[in-house]
Amino acid sequence: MQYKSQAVAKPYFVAAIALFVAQILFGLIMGLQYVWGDFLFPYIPFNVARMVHTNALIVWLLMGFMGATYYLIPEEAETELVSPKLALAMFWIFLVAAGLTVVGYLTVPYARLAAMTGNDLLPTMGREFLEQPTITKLGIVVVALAFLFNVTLTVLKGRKTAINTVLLIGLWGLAVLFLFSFVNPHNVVRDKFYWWWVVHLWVEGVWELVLGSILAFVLIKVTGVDREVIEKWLYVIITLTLVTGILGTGHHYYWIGTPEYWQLIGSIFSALEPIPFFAMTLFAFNMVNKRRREHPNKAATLWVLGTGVMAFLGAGVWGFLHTLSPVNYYTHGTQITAAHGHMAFYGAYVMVNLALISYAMPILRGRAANSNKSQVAEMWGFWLMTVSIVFITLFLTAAGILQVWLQRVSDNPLPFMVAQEQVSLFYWMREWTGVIFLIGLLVYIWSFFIPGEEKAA
Amino acid sequence: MNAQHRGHAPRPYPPGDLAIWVFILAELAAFFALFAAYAFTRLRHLELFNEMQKTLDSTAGMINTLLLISGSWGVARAVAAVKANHVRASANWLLMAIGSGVGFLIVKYFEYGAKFSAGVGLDTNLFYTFYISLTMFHALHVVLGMVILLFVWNKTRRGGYSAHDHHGMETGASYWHMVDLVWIVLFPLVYVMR
Amino acid sequence: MSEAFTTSTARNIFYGGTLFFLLVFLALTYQTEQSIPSRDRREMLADAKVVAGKKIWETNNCIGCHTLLGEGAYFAPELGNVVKRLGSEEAVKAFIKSRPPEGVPGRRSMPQFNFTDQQLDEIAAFLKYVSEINSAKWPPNIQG
Amino acid sequence: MNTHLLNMLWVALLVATVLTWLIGKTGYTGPLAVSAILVIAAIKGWMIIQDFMGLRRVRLLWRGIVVGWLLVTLAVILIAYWLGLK
Repeated sequence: MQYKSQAVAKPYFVAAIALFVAQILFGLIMGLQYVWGDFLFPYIPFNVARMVHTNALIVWLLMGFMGATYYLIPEEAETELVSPKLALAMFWIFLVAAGLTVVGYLTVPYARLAAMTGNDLLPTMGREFLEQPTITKLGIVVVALAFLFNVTLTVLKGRKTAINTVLLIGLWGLAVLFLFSFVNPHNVVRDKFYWWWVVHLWVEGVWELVLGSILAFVLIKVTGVDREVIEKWLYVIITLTLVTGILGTGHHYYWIGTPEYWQLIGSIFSALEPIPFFAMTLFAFNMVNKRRREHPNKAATLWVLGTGVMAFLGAGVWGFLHTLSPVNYYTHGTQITAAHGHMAFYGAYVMVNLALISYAMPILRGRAANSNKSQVAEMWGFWLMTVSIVFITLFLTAAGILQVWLQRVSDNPLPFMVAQEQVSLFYWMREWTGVIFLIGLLVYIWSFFIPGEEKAA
Repeated sequence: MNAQHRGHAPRPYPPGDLAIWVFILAELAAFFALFAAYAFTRLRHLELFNEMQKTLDSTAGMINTLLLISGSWGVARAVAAVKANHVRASANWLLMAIGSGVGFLIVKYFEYGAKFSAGVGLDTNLFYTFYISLTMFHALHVVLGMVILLFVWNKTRRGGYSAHDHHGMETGASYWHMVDLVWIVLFPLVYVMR
Repeated sequence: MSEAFTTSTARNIFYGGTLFFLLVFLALTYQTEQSIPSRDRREMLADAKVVAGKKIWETNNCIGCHTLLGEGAYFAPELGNVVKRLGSEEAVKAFIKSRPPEGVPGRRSMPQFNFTDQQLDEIAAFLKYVSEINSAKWPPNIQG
Repeated sequence: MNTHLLNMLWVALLVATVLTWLIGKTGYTGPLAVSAILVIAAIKGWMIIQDFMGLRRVRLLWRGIVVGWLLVTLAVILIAYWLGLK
């Protein structure tokens, strides 16, 4: 660790992984409810489990991003963080707010939670992924502002590199777009239209800037390739990302009451969206091949390469699979979407977070890399989780194809629930694969506790 | 310059910065998709497309083609001039290219004006969705190309480029030629052939 | 390579390209706002029941199980066309009312929300409104 | 760069454009007219790529990508047109 203030990243990483575990546990509950309908009913209805599953994911990814930022900004800017105390204070506020929100989800009926938290004053709740009480959303804004204030000032007083500039643009974009979560028109078409400004422009826009810069940072560290080369790639990749991703928003505007020309624009630009992901894969492999040093942390390199491949598969290929409007007409709102969502989130955002954690955590604990034994365990975690997500995606895709066929294409379309029963075999297989994913996650966590410091800091 | 290159091994990279070429290829891919979508949608609505195409002003399209070709020629001459160290001439050629862009937009202004005042819009019918999306998207590229050329022209005027260093000018020039190239396909496709 | 490809050009293309496509997106947004009044049935929002129904929809997190115009969770049926599928607003209300509080053994079941009659009217009015939005002929058939 | 060549190409491109326009104006339609139009477009595009863009002196890979784009695009247009004849 070159700068003392980088240490604030550590609690963020720990909390992120803890929330990751919560996310997976609730995922397993939901998966079981798919095939065992009254499991935990009415104590934890499906919608509650889903809120916890998705919100925990978002919060832990954001926690990971923040931790990553606190870790890499001082090193890139070559100066200590402006205020490590503020960073720690915000950590606790964010964690407590997230915790209270989850407790709220689990203990109080959602309508009561809405009433208790003053949703009437500014109704923002009850929209997918933005279920958080309005006061939680306001809290997120406060935390985000304090965070951005802290890191932006740090960069301003220090060295400005492509990596920290792109990271800051991504983070500011993330915060600004989140403000659209407070936009909730009565008109359903407009509601959905601007809802995507948060959801799509996050994951297929500004988050990719964060992803790109974290990836670039780790690549510089583990490969020793010239910063100049890596920064050029970074700019090219994020240009392609935004050039395709901004108008790619159109693929959400096919069937929600928006004009039909979006079918043309959305299809064309989202058909190009795999290109930046493909470039990212090439980038990661190219840089690792050109490496100028053998970094002792093999696990971090594996995560970086994994991010390249899995982001391309999940976000690129599985996204493309159902993005053209004539295809999407049949697949919209089916398990195909769920399949894409699982692999894309894991491949892009989960893996990049784990890549940085894998690189930074040993250093935060005072060594360049973990012992071989620990790294082997971590790689086991990598493979178990990654292979599981591939199979989860395949099973959900199979379920989705069958669902589309039974419910939408065949001559005698079946009602939704009847079609669901027909595909339950795939849901069972998905659930068992989910258990293996959890095992992989536990192995991954266990790797942190394997002692041994073969390599000095 | 010409003599220098003759008989030499081909250059490894196209003129201008490689980064612009990545962008150019992405743009070409987008236009390819748009053209293919047009061609195959036309297939399913032959009568509509053939009939609606007659409502377009192909003379305006032709004049615009002439303007873009001339702009492209101007930029090519500008690059040739700077390579011969004729910096002033180079700046003037760039200005001429920018002027052709202005002319293009003026013609487009009248063309769209006539259409919009006739009540035509993006969702009038499938043909007009394509016509407006394609030409509007292309026209925006003309605007972007003009902005780039303005920067290049300004730098040329101040003596920023020379026979030794004209990397930036070639970067802008390549983008401008791409805009022209795309129109070379767009004009016959949308305005003429049926 | 280094001469052919400079970081500063790559950076400028990033800023220029992003700005360009952002402006195109904003222009299309403006166009969309201009043209959706003919598709979104906003006149139905004059009915206070529809607006109240949307709020009930939100504060009970219906989207956590159902989809609405294809967006939401995929655990329970699509509701954008539910009024048409069940035949009437009355049928929708009757279904919501009929849910057993303890669920159906072994099967997925909607919770019993104990809505008042007025709330049921409002929800039904909201779903009726959504069903009339011009969604470009989606879903492909009545099953959603 | 040979400015004389550039000027010649410019004139050729202008003439080719007017030719395309005339085909449209005179109302010629059908496979022959369309083939002519597309061949003219291919020649125009090729001139622009080779000499205006200056890819003539660049190694085959890059030239191939751009010329390839032109030919594939025109081929797709032609195929779609041809399918429409049936």
